[in-house]
Amino acid sequence: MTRQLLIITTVVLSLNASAILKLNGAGASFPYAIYSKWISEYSKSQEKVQINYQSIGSGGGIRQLIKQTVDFAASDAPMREKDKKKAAWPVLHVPTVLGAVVVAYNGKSIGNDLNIDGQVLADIFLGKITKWNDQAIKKLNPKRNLPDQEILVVRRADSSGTTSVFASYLADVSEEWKSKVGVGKSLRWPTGIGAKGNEGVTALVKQTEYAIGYIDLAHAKKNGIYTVNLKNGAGEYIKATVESISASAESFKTSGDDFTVSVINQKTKGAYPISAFTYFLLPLKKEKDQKISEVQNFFKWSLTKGQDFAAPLYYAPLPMNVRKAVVKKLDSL
Amino acid sequence: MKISRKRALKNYFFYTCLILSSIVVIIPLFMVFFFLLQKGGSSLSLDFFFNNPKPVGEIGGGMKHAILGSFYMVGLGSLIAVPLGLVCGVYLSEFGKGKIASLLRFTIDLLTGVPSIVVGIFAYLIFVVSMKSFSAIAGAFALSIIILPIVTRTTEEILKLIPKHVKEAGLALGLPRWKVIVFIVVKGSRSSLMTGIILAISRAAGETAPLLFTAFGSMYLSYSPDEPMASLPVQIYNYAISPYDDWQKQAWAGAFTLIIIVLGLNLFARFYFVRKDIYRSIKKLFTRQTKD
Amino acid sequence: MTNTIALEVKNLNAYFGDFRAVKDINLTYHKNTVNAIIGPSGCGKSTYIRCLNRIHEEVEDASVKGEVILGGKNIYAENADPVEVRKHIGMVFQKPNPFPSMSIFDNVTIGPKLWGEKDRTKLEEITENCLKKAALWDEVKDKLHQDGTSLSGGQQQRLCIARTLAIDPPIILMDEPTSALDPIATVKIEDLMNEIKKEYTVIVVTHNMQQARRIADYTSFFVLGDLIEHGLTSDIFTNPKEKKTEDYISGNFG
Amino acid sequence: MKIPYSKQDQYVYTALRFFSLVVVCLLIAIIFQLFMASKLAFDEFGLSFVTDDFWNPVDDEFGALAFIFGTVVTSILALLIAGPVSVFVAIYTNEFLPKKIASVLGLFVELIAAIPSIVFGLWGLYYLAPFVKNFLAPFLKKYLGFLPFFQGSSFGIGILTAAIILAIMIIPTITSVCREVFKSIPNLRKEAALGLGATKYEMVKIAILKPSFSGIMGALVLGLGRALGETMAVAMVIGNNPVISSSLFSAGATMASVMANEYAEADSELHLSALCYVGLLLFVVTFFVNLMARTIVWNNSRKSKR
Repeated sequence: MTRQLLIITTVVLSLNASAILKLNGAGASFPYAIYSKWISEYSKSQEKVQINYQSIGSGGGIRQLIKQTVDFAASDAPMREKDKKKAAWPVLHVPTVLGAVVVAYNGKSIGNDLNIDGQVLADIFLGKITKWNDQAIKKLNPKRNLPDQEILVVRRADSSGTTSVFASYLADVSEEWKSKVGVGKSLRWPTGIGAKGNEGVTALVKQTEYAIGYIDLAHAKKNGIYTVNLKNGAGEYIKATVESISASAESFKTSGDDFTVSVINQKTKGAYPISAFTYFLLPLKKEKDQKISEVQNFFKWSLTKGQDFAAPLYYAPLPMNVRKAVVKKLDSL
Repeated sequence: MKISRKRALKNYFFYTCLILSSIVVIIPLFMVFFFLLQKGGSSLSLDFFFNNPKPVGEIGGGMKHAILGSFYMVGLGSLIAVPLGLVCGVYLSEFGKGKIASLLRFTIDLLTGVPSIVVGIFAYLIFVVSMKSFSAIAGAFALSIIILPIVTRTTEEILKLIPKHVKEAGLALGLPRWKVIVFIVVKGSRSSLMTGIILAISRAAGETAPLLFTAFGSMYLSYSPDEPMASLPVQIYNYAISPYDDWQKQAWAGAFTLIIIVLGLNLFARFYFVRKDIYRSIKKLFTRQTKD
Repeated sequence: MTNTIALEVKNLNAYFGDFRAVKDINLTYHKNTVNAIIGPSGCGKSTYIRCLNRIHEEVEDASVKGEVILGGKNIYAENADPVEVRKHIGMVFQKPNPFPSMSIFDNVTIGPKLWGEKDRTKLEEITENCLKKAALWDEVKDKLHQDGTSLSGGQQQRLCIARTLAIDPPIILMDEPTSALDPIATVKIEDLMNEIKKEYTVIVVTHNMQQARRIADYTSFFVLGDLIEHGLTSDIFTNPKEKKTEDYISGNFG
Repeated sequence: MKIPYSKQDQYVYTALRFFSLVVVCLLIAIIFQLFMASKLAFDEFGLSFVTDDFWNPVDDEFGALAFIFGTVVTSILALLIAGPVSVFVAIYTNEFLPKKIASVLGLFVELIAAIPSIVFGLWGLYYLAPFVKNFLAPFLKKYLGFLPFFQGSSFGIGILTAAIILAIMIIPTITSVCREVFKSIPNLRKEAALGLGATKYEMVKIAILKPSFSGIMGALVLGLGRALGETMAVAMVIGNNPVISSSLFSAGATMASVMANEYAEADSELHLSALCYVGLLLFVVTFFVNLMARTIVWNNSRKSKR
């Protein structure tokens, strides 16, 4: 009885709220924190608009966009050609922030900021380098006293954009990785154990001595975990920071409307090599409705004012050149 | 008669097993409790229950929308599943022979093993794709599929325990079968049946996977059944896997809240039955005194 | 005696699947009498008495052939409603079986309540009346709202009798009502049967020959589903016509 | 107009059958949807999907054997742990503890059911996994290391840890149902057994466990159902490596966990379809496991009848 009353009252209540325009978006979980921050800040100035973003995964977001159950989507990786064809409208990829994959490890006797290059990293994850005192690692860190211990590789078990970015970096630097494992959100791993989510990998690396894994920047910073300095295209060993990640997109050039160009392993000075854009996906409907224009307004805001909120949450803001190009494109619609 | 050593030993061993098992079962619960309080206790405040969420870095965010959303969808889901589950349980225990009954029993067995994510996918295909919108109804429907088999199964097991001669005694009073079942068999085991129902509801209340693709989750308070709605488990999930301290604290506080809500529900159900009896006897006493 | 017929049994057969458990019984019961059914274990006594209010057919695979005439109507006629029949022929079972999680009051009144009696005072009247008739009132009048199962075995059985009396059936069947009880409780139930026969007709299955002798006006003797002998109790016990009856009564049989 | 009583019963019976059929149709609808969704993978791999233990989303090559193995092993192991413990707890609370303490203990056990599986998963990752790595695994290795199940090194997460988490999660279900079953046994019988000079243990064996065998089995099947379908908690602690290994310390993967891990992000049609195929197979596995349980009950009840 009370339950029925509750439902009746709630239905009545909900009728009053319909004057507000409600927008739904779904997709990648990596940028969930910054997006919800943006939405909250944006809605302070726009009281008539309610934006709801849920992190159900990039693949899930793309599927929702195709099934038209959401107004916009978000994805860590660009849509595949097949998926683009299935969508009812052309889809514009709007880069929002940059993310990076950080290689984290555990080992007091090793110390922080170990130098690693792409080839060595690939060999560790291929299971070819199995000990911390392997010659290849020693060569990059001649002053360090490396322990004679097995390396435990920890990797993501769930499908994830993080894995995809990491694998594309390894495929870029190692032919063997490219042919043996390949690139994808979930892989057939030659070695290691799988943990679920960045959280899972972080926990496992923290708990297990001599483990190595890859996680996002925020988890690495928040957990005070050891991270490697990775060799970039310019030959420098770079620590992952918000600045070094942003730097990787500085030399970015758009090819027309397409913002889905890789920024992995750039030759720019000071650029961290495993960085990638994360995107909003905007359906370009022919007849513009109010919803779409509100979504566009929100996107524009996030690319201008919104960028200032990124760094405190360990997301790398877009460099100026990218921001300008994207806003120009959005204005032209 | 003196008990042989072997028998006495066996008996001691048995006692030890009993006590050990009980301790072993309770330990994880307390560890989880401790874990939740340690990590989330500091963010349990009035704000937590009366505010909607705030983004990382702003204090005072809460889970009001998720708590209410969970109540809403679990309530709606059990509104569908509990009566249906009771009916099916009654059918299995009272008319448990025949093709349809064995088909149903088989169905229920399979349904208990359906992973919650499959339930979510199913509800997604049925409701969300056809309505082109995530909705609380879809979430409630998915939860009802979780609740249904547990209620049915426990109802069947519990009603089977009512001895046959009790049912016959009911029939011998010249009551039609359905009245015997409803007013004697089911009513007589209502407090046991409650155990099953609560068990089912508590499980549904903690499920994330069926809600992710159906109710979707929301950052706002919503009451309309055809819109996305927040729920505690989804909110807990999103926050628990984030790297930010204040969100993680909120997640643990949320999980703690969820357990306390279920505890409250459980206590309420038990208390309700007890109180009713007390109330009746007091009333009875009173009326008799005035009559005399 | 101005006895009129309460119940008439004609060619009654009861089956479990193909097995014939009760064979061609013909009997007549008179109003306001206590009728005992005795016989060795497994002789079909219980099955027989369960046929009289159509409870037998609730068992899986069970079936009945023949006629039982109640008030001029065959209860096994095609248009007869077993529920209606049971309203007129009450039954008390071997094991005391108060309904679970129900107070004493609810146990007694459940029948009338479900038959549509809603008036609280009337229900209270019925409770008091029936519990008095069942000689239980003085023991439970202060705890009517306690659980029925909290009573002792003998009290529980009397509660079950009161429950049956509450729907006021002219005929009451009892299937070994005292077999699970101690001697004192047994005596109470026996006295009770004597008391209620003023208003009801009682048919009772008993394992205990002395009990039949003490309480019954008429006695029937069953062996393996056959009715061997039926007559006044005094005749059966002092002057049996059949050899088998005599053997059984003198303890040489069964 | 009054409906005759025999008709009333008939109507009710028909209604019950109708609702039962609704539930049956629900299951059919679920299976049908899953089947349609997995058709692509079914056409591609056929039945060899069941016998291959090769899972490579990059090249769109899929086989589910390792997941089937993981699911069956973790569930059965969980049942082996949780079954006896739950029965013991049910007996202890019902027969030995004073009523008040018993109801508190019972309440605690039921509360375990309310803990969301993600919390269990993270707790398992932070607390249980280190415990297994540092204490349980070395202990088992020391005393039972000659068995193939306890060889190799443990990293904390793996099949054993997953089974323990599952066991904890299904204990409340089994315990609560067992308690209800035991409650229904009349005191008379227990007293009769004690009166014969039986020890408490023998009383429990004769008067409680034997007569409630089918009820206990029912409880176990219910628990098993949950173990088979659990996703999130298992995914956090099992190591998610689709390999078949005899050691319980090694990482594994279950059918439900692979769905939870990959469904949200899967973007190739075939990958999605293969995941749904796994879901469909889970039905088959559940079916066989239940069939096994039912056969045991059936055999036992036949034996006891004799």
